[in-house]
Amino acid sequence: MSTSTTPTRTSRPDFKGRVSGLPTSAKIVLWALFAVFLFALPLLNIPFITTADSDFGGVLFTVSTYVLVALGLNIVVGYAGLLDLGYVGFYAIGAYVVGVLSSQHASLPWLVAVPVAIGVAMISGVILGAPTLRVRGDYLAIVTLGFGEIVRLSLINSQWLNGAQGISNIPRPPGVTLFELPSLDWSSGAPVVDLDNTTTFIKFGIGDFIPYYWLALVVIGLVLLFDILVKNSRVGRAWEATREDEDAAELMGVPTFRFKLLAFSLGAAIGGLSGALFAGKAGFISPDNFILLLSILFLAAVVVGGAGNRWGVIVGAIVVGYFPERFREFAEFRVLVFGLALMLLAIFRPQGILPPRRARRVRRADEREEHIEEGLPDA
Amino acid sequence: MQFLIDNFAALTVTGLAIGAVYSLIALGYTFVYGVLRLINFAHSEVFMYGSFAAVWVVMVIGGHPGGSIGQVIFWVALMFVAAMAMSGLVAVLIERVAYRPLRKRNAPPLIALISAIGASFVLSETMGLREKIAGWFGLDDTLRPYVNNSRNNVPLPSIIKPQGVFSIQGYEVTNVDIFVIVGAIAMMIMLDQFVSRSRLGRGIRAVAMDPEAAALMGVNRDRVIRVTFLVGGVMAGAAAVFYLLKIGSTRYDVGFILGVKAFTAAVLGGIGNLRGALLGGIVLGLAENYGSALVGTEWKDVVAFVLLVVILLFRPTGLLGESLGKARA
Amino acid sequence: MRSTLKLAVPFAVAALALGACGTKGGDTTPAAGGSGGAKVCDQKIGMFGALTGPNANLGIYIQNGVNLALDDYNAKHADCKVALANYDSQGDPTQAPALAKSAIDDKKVVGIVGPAFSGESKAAYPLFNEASMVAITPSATNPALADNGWKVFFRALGNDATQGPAAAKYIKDTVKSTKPFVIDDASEYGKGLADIVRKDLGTSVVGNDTVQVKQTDFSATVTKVTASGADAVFYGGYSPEAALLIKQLRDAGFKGTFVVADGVKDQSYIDNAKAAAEGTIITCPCVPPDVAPEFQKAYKAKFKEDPNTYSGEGYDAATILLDGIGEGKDRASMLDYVKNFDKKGVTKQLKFDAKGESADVKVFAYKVEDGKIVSVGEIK
Amino acid sequence: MPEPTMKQSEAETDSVIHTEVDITPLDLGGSTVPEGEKLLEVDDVTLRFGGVVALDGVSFDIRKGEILGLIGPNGAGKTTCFNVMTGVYQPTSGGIRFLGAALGRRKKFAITKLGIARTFQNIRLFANMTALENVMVGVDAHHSTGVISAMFRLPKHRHEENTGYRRAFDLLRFMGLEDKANELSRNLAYGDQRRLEIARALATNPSLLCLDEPAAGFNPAEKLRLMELIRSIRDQGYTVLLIEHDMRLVMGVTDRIVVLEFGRKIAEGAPAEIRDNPAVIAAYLGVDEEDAS
Repeated sequence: MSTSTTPTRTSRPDFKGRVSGLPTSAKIVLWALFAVFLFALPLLNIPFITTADSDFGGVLFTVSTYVLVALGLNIVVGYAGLLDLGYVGFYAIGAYVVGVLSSQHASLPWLVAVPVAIGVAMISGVILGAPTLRVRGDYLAIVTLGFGEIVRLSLINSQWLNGAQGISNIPRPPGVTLFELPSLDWSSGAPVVDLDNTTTFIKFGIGDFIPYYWLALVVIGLVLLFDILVKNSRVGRAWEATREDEDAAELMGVPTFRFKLLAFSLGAAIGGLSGALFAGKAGFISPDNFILLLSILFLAAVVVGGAGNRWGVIVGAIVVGYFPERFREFAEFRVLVFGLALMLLAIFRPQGILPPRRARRVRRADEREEHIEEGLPDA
Repeated sequence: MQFLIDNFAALTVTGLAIGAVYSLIALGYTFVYGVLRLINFAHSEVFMYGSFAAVWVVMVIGGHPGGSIGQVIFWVALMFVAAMAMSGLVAVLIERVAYRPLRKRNAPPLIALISAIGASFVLSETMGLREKIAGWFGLDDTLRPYVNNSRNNVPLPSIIKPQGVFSIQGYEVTNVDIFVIVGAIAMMIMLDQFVSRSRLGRGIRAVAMDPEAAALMGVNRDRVIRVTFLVGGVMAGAAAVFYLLKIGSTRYDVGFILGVKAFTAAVLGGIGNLRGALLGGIVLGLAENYGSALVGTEWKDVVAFVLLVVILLFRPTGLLGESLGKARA
Repeated sequence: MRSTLKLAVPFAVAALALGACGTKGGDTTPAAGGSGGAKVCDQKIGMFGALTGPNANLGIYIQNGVNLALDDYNAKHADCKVALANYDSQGDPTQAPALAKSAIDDKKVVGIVGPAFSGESKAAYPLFNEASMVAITPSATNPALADNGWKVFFRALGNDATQGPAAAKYIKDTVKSTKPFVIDDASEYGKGLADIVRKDLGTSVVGNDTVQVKQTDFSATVTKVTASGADAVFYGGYSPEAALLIKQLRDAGFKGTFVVADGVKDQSYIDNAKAAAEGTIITCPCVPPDVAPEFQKAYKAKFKEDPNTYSGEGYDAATILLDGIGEGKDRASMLDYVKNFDKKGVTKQLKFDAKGESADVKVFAYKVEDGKIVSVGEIK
Repeated sequence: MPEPTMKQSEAETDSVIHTEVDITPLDLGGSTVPEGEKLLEVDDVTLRFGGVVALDGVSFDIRKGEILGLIGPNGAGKTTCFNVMTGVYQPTSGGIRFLGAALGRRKKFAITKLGIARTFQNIRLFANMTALENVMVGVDAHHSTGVISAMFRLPKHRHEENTGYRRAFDLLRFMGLEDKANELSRNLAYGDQRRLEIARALATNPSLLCLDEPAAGFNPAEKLRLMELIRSIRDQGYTVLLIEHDMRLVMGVTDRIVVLEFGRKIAEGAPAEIRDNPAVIAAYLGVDEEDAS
């Protein structure tokens, strides 16, 4: 992971300044601590953060699928500037490929089905993108929306995919039973280590979602790394130039169509990966898992957080995935409150919670410049 | 295929009727898009509110089956007034609350979409929770017939009994079919005239063509935008009445699917183009029916979207191309 | 380096605090109380289903029934009331597992009414099964649910495999249809049921069609029906679409009999279809309401409307669990109690067979007459 | 919210242009044309939009190493001619040969790779990218790093990034923009944006650099500096095609001039010849006296 990024970005600037001034080794330690904290989160059961009405481990898994999906969609919407309202289609394809290959029509292990799912999602991204990425942005929105619906309706109406009944008995990811980890119990007001409520490291069972959350965290880490590496290269620059001014980019030698298609299919692949992960955890998938509203929530996650900024997008995904679960007491007013929140956010924070961090980019570029100047013989 | 040929008339007439409704809703999308380059995601709720206004007004005045011709005309006229007023109001409200603050802050277009999605959720959930909300004010018992089963279908008291007027190919074309098709098309023609002839209409076209030039020429942009939303809303209100007469009931979430269809129709015809919306809606309505006949009703929506993709491939700006500005009388 | 120290301090403090606060559990005897001992109060039953969101209707009807049962129980046991824990899945199988886990983790929850839909049932039952938590579904009718070997699975109503053949039999023998047309809504419930009807009706079926849930314009389907010259239509699906479908069928001049199943048996069907609903035949594996008029009356008094689809089943399922609690059963002993339960409920004799299906399911035919659903007798 | 855009435009610093920095075209092993020979041939190009004839049988050559001025009154078809050369429009008839090969129906980016780069009359930088990144996009035209090599940081990626950033930085220094390398381009002063556009175009390593009214909006002093800059670009080994409104600038810097009017070529020759050409004087007198002075 990038050592130039601090885990505590929302804190006071002086703190931020202090952190960024730390030597690299200390930053690595901080990062490691933060990672440990993330992994331990479902075991800590911190009051207030922990969801009361729904299992916290399960909620954290859901949130992490949102994060994963948002990272993928961010490549499409945030980097390449393509408005995709049908992203759930790729998510569904990923899940169903796993379902078909591991349960419905074959019995491959989950781990074997996942790469196939990513591949199929990616190919379907190319197939959808190749004809439609030539049309203008707003048209793309409705075409992708249609794609999402086509996928869902095909799932419902296709007997080969078992229609509305969905696919059951999808195998779980392979695990090894190593040791038990206890969780904390705060019911007395102070944390007490609860040895009754333990999680097996790492057994992907039925009744415990925490290992799935860990798996999702690892996958998110890998996707983030991929994101950072690719964004910070010719590919990332080409996406950004295309988003800023497609014609000018083309006239500067950027094959814009090719790069848009690349963004679209990479996004699709990550969507497929998230779907595959979801299928492995749920064990049962049906068209009800892939409703159109989900596409809109995914998009909301990206835009709410700040399209184009991967950290912002993660925050957005947490907002969209976590808050409705945390505030279940709003019960039937949940959607209403969520809608209000979206409107307020749009009005008062139009660039998203964390807008793309130009400042950070400038600093990084400064470092690079120093590097170049040092290397110059006649500077 | 044989089925399609044998029942061509029936499929065509019913397809035209639903297509006309799509067209009227599509106008709202097209109008707002033409002027603001923005997908007004909340427009579907404008339609939904209009449909409820129409149902409620008939309930209030006690419309019932078997009224005299004069009564029926009165009821339907009231429905139009109520629905158009309500939809127009909601549309202007959306503009005021969800869009204008963003415009003032120069927010990126994507965020306007988020605001619109938020507004859409708020509007439809408010309707879906009207029993609870009325309860806060202690009005739930007073308003019982209007708030009962908030999440359920709400029927329009049947005021027109469909009767065959003439028949083609064995299909009895009913009075309702004719009213919906002719009425919707008449509305579109009136609107077309309004946009091309009236001063306000010219203002709309000017802003659509070139906002800056229009501002220089003394067109009040905010006013034009408000009128744009209002007109789109009024048309959605009319669509709601036609829809109710044809389908017979509404629901708090009825807007979503219809909105998606109408937006598809707008893009199909060429978004920003008034006549494109008319053509797009009708093509979509017919295609759905013919497609259902050919490949099965369950693939109806798939047919609609595949058609959209195919048309965009060959005509990237829709059937009639875009631009509200260029729409000539 | 100093700043590093400053940052490290809070972590260290946190670690110390954790270390100092002690442990609990970990010994061999489970913490939760055993059966038969002192009476345990503030127990809960869970209500698992869509209470908000697009599918909330059914869930709320069930919840109303459950609430009514709770009221009855708490009135009789004012000293030791039972509370309701809602698990609002929004009908979404994605949310179901975490909610199920949460119900399991709440040691006070003794049993569950639900899950309401077949999809969420498939997602939630494996967890309930592993935790030996009894879950009585008042509404999921997919026959295959009982074949998963879940020992905690109970169904408070007949499944589609009992209702489907009865519906087909009624169409053949009583309606005497020679040209039936079968439509489904592609949902798990509607399609499953319609497929059974199709199979039983065999070659006499003149046409098939599939619509979608939330569809409102059925013109293509109507054309298919009228063109086929069908004398009866069976629709597998729920009431919102059924009401619109029959209205549009009648508008287009369809004169035959409209046969539907329990998913349509509610007042909103009649409210929406109005005159078009007249004469509709509704099959239902449920005892006619005249059997339990008090339930009807109490429901109307509390919720200001007639009992709706599965309200009675919700009431019955909750009553079974509450009776168990009344007899001092906890989560572990509830399973046997439900297995051996045999009492008369508001919808039927409440008794389960080895697979957890309602034993002795009778399918009744109902007819819409003058805006009322009236029983026209059992289908035998 | 966009960050404040007026940050610098008011106090525009006199940035020093380092024309001594070596930015000579890279040898990418393509076909080369000897000095003074035809680099690009516009051969009888006609372009019609519906009924309007935008270009009518225009022919001229650009020779390697020269600065060619393309002038004409407003609406004469200068920018249209540019657009045909860079693949934005396809000519209705006639064709363009570059480095001895017909451009045909090549895509825009392919033409750029072939060696024609341009700037825009109305500045079209990538507003939310830094100056350095803007130039990097141009440099990337000849790079081939894809997802795989970026993902695994393969030697190809590392090599291209290192040499690319070095060249991009050289170009910025050449233009006197090195202090602003990490400013977002939308925050740059107007003159800096103009120069950044030229740097970005040069970054694509063009055999032919097309400048579309680069002096628009400049004061006389700035125009003078721009003339120097264009000359030194040529001296570094580039061929330049210059569209300009300001006659003095064009006369001062170009080697040859082509004059268009109403989509037709009305004159061609050395600046001195053009100055005295009655047709040109008539065209300019009729339209825009000041510029013709």
